[in-house]
Amino acid sequence: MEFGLTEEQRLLQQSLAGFLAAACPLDRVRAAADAGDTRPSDIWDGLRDLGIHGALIPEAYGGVGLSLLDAAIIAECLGAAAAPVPFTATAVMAPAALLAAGSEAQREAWLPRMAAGDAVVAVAVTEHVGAREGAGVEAVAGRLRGKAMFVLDGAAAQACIVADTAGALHLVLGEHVEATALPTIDRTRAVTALQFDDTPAEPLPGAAGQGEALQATIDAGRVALAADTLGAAQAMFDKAVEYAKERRQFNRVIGSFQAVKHLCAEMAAALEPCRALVWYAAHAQQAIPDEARAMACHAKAHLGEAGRFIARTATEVHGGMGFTDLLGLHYWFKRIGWNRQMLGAPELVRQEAAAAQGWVAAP
Amino acid sequence: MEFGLTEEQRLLQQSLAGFLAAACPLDRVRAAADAGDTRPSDIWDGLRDLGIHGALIPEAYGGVGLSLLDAAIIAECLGAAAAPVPFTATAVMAPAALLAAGSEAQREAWLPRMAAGDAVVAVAVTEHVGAREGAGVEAVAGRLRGKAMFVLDGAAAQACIVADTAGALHLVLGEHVEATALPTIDRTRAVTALQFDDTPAEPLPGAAGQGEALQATIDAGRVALAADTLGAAQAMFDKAVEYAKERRQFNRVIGSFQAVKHLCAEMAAALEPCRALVWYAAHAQQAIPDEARAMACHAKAHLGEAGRFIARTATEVHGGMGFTDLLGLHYWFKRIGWNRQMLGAPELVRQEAAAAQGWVAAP
Amino acid sequence: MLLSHSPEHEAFRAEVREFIEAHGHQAPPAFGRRGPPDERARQWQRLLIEHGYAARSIPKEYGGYGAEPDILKSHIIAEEFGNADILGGHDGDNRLVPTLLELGTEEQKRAYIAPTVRGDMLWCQGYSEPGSGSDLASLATKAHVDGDEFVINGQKIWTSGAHYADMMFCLVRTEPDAPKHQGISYLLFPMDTPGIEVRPLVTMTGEATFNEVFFTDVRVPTSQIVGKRGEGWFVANATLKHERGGLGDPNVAENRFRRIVAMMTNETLDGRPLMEHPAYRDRLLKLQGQMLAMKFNGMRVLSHAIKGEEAGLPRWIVKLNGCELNHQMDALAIDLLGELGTLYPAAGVAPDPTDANPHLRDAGAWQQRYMLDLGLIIGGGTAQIQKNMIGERALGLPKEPKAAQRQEGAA
Amino acid sequence: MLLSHSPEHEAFRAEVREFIEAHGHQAPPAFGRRGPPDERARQWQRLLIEHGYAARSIPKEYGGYGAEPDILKSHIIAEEFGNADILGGHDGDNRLVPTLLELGTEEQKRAYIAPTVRGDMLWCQGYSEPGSGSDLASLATKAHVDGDEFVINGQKIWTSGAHYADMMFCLVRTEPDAPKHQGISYLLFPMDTPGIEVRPLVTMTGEATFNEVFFTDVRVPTSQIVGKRGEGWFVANATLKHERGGLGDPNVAENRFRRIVAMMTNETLDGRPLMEHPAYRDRLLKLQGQMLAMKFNGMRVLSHAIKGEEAGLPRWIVKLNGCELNHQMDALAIDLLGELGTLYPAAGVAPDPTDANPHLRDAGAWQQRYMLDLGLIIGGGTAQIQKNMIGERALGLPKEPKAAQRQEGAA
Repeated sequence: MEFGLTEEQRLLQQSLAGFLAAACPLDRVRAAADAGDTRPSDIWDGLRDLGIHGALIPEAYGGVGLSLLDAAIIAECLGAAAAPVPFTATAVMAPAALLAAGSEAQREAWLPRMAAGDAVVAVAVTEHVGAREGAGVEAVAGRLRGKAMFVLDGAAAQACIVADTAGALHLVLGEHVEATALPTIDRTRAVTALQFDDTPAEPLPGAAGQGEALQATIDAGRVALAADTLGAAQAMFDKAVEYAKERRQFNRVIGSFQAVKHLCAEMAAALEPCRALVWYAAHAQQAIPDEARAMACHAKAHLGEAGRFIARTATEVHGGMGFTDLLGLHYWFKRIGWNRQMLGAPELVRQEAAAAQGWVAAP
Repeated sequence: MEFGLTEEQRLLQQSLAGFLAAACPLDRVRAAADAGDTRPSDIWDGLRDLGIHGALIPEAYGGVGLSLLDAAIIAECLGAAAAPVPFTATAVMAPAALLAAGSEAQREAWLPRMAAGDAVVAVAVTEHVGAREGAGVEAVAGRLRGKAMFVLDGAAAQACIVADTAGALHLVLGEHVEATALPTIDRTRAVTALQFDDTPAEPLPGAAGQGEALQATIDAGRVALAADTLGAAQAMFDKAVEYAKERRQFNRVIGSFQAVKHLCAEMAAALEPCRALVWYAAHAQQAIPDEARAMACHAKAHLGEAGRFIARTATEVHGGMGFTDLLGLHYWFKRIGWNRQMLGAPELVRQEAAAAQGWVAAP
Repeated sequence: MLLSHSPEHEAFRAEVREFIEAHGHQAPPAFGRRGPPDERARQWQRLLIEHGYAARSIPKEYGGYGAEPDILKSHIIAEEFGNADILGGHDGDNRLVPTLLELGTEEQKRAYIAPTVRGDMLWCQGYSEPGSGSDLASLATKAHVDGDEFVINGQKIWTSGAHYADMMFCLVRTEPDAPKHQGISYLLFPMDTPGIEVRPLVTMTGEATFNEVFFTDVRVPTSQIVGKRGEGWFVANATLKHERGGLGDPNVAENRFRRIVAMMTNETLDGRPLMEHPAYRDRLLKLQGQMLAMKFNGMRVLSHAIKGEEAGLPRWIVKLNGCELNHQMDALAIDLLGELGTLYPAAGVAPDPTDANPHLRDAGAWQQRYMLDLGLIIGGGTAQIQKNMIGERALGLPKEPKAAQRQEGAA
Repeated sequence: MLLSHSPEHEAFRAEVREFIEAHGHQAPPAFGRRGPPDERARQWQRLLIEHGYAARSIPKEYGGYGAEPDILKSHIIAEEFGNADILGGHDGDNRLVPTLLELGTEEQKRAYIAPTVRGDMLWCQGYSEPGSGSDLASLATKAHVDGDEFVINGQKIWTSGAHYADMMFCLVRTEPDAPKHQGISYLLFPMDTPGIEVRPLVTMTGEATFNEVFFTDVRVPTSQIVGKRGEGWFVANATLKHERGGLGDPNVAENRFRRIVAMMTNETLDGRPLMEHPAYRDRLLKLQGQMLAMKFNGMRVLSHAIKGEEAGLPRWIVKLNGCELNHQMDALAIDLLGELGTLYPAAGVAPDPTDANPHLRDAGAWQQRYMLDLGLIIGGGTAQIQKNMIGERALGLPKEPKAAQRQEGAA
């Protein structure tokens, strides 16, 4: 029994963190965000060299064949760096969907390209979590109609995996559908809206039935977002503790004031158990099927809440400086806020967790 | 426009607080609680001399004819002293019910005796707020069947006003029904269970229809309980601030530690606005019918939450001493805990507040 | 408890309502992302002064309406504009104008108050410095006298609106050897005085509402001082008692609450109004309880003010509770909107309520407010400082001993 | 991440389950109000020692089971007893016994450990004093040497179980002129030694679980010291590292959570199970998220312990979070029961799970726990002290300067 990371996982973490520290410092995040560039090619290519794009893709398809826990470790690093790159959809959810429900031909067509960083595959499942403005996609005779909003990794994607209202999954080529950018608080990741108008689509054959493939896809994405929040919150917390040790007011380092010290302690107490929860939830997705759904929901909801608390409190510890763009703290603040809402805000996923445990009918 | 108490109200407050300080110090509360005496005759008689029992009863029936805001001021004083006397049911809810729905004969029979402190009238409406263990009372041909739990001021009552499942009100003589004591955390007030078995009862003629009389009765009780919590929480807060100024640790008065100081400030910030809310809610019951229901619910729910926070925090500021019986802090702690649950815990009354504002169907 | 008003005040309320009915459409939007006042805002302000709904008790000779101070009438104005969701007027600058009225020379009053209340002369406040956040009195910007001029050197920060303001009122250290509260002076000068450099400070909202202001040998006539040399700290604080409403104003919270109720009625999730979602509804109702408590607390404070009494604790807690409540409401609104709640206009884009994005709600104002309200929790005396003040001044708890002592409550 | 166990450990788990299956019915109730151990509890403890489920790694010659220490097996035992909702065993006293094993004389070990782990000899801990709550090292109970005896005078407080304990382990000041941490000694003595007066301290739960203990010329042979004179502070703290689980144990939280789920399934409000009430359900799920995070955090700490590593922050936060979580769960349980949640057996009545009141749930244990858990938030290092410790020791933030300095983390 060993609850923790393996040596390989620690190495992955170190090498990725090292790469991001060099390739993606605050200035780079800021420049990309200002330019609206959510896939700067230097970072993207560097990640390819580290095998990040194909982390979850089996070696047979050109990937590295790692586990979802590894993907969570990657997401945590990306969150910690506020890295402006596609990941949740194209590197976690789309591979999960293709592996769970894609035909062999679909896998062969897409997985190697994705692993090589040559294709970004977006994922459109928001309406399955909760539909706004009456959006939703109907599948009729192999063609899609309707609207999908908040499509993850939606900018310049070569394809998109789309859930229809019945819970089946479809593969749509980027060239067949027009994506409208949806500018959000988080400038480091792209979401789009897709309008389908008798758009040709290819069903993922394994995704008929009770929607298990869709659900597993969403849950994998939730774990990735929870891990991203973990990394972003840890980064904000670290910055706050560091600031509390340096900044002086009333002739004292502010961290010596009990009020500030206790804010830091409360952040630590809120944040540290999140790490174990994210690890367990990631591990459960593949290793403990009975608990997978509830754990994905809990990781997403709990990190959403803890993340909000830490984002706010770390900003508070920084005083006025935290409110400015100077330290760039807000990139993490906004990333955490964005993660909270995507793939289900806390109240919604807690309700799903209750259903997954049989405590209430599915919502 | 004057949002506040009148000179008369301040005098009422002062004289009652003065009486209780002398007649009902901690030792007296402790002695009564240990003896299970929820109506010590010295305190009861002293309150009669101050006109407390008949506060809400019109002068025509031997009372003082004050407003519900006055009753709230009285409840606040009683809560502040943790006074072991019947009040919420016999002095607030029962008069409200009799005045709203009683026949002239019923009023004449009971109100003068209640005003004189010669009769205690209990109130059994808990099942209307939320029924547990399948309890509830059916009225058939002028007789009652079933069970009523958590009957307020239920010990040694000469009569009880009982709500049936249809929302009508009935007057039952104490001699016709057996009351079982229900020992709770709060030893300063009595609740009982009543078993009805074809028990003779007199309907309150004005209480048929949509249950407005019942609702007004419950809401008056809620305001009284909120006011009681206000007084009890203020007492705990005052004791905590006083203790923080006296107790020394690490060679300093503990109130000079930012951690303790901030706990006190947070209590002040939570408690002070409660006073205005209770005043307004009490005033609204008689003066602003449109807002009466929602305000009674909000006062009850908000004081329930703020009270719990203050009870806990004030105990915490006292450290280990707060946890003992020595300072008797727990009488107030338990009184606040009891008030929170009676006539609807916060989640339930917030739901009623939403319904009262037309935001959701009535629960 | 008397919640009704005198016939005079009821008549006044009717008058305000009539005005709003007739002219409300001319007002700039009351909610949404906002920048510096434009011509529409200035016209609206002039109209409000003319009718006595702005600069109401400022004397006519200084550009105000010249009415007798009547707190209740002021409150009725605020309430009616709030209820109607119409942007109200202002009194110029709620720190500067009362200061000039109380302590300015006749010349200063005549020169500055009228254009200020009309909105033709915009001011910025030069108080905070990089090294003195919570500890304002430790400010280091210096001014020495050279002939009949002060010569200012140093730096200010958090200077709201400095990039478009015409004038600054500024605290500078003129007596470097005096105890820190006694060496400060209060100066007024135009922002185009040579030697002033303004560098916009972009905030987390993506806008440059604040600035850093650098002074290099900025020369200001000695006549531009308000009060005496070395008394600037007291000049700046003399008028704090005038600040009413301000941070934590319950009217703001009530308005925001109404918007959320409307949102929960109108917005749907999976085709059902959000009001039908019980967990969100319970959050709404919890906040309503807090909001109502602060609203009635505000009425209690107002009653004291009408009688000229100090309200004490009910007033001390307004900023702490009000800012937190607003922030919590913003958070709920964002959660209610879910993914839609993350939408935000591209950085640097001028605020425009008619933003082209059809999915955007209130031009992204909820996200903006969520951040701005966090900024208010931090700024204007952080929540931590507020708690120190409540603990020490309102509750009488002792200050921290020795090294920890000094004036924590100063901001 | 390897959550499965070795075949040896899985076999061990099966063995534990079998034991529980066969003997679980003999255990005293696992939840409810509890007093001093009775004969049933002692029998149960003996049976557990015999099978190696209590006092497992205490050497046989001192009355234990004598197994090699195996943290994982200990964890499996705790987990299986927890899952089965069966009261587990104890190791005597989790402060005293490790202290004796590490620092006691052979004579002390032989005399005290065996009866202690069997539950035949009950101990109380004489640490806290009225004047030294959070600041334990400032204790003032004195002992001077007179011949071959210590003569003790002073007072202890918060002495849990002193009214029925056979023995006390006690910190006394033997070197009044030494720095405060260096003048303390650690003594053992019977509670029937002349000069000891025990006064029960009734707590808010209505029970006298704590006591004040007064010493008047209490004479204790000098051989009854553990470690050297003046080193008692370090003797008392040497074994803190052995404390495992203890306050904030996630197993306790998980058990409690399961009870609440059962309550929400079984209890009704207006005829519907409480689980169907969305606002309560959301509270439940929020707490589940926190509970799970602490459970997995505990597994992480355990993994470190198995490897003999210091877990660091994950371990520092256990007490703070665990006690708060328990308190929040108690609060939810009380709210779920509503009016029923206020029921509580009459004060002074002996705890009796078969209390005659048919409406009472779990013998009133939820109210009792609500208060006891608040007591634990306060005691054993208040939440405030815990936050100081986390801030200073785990995060490396500086202590308060000067007068405020001293050892805040001492409790």
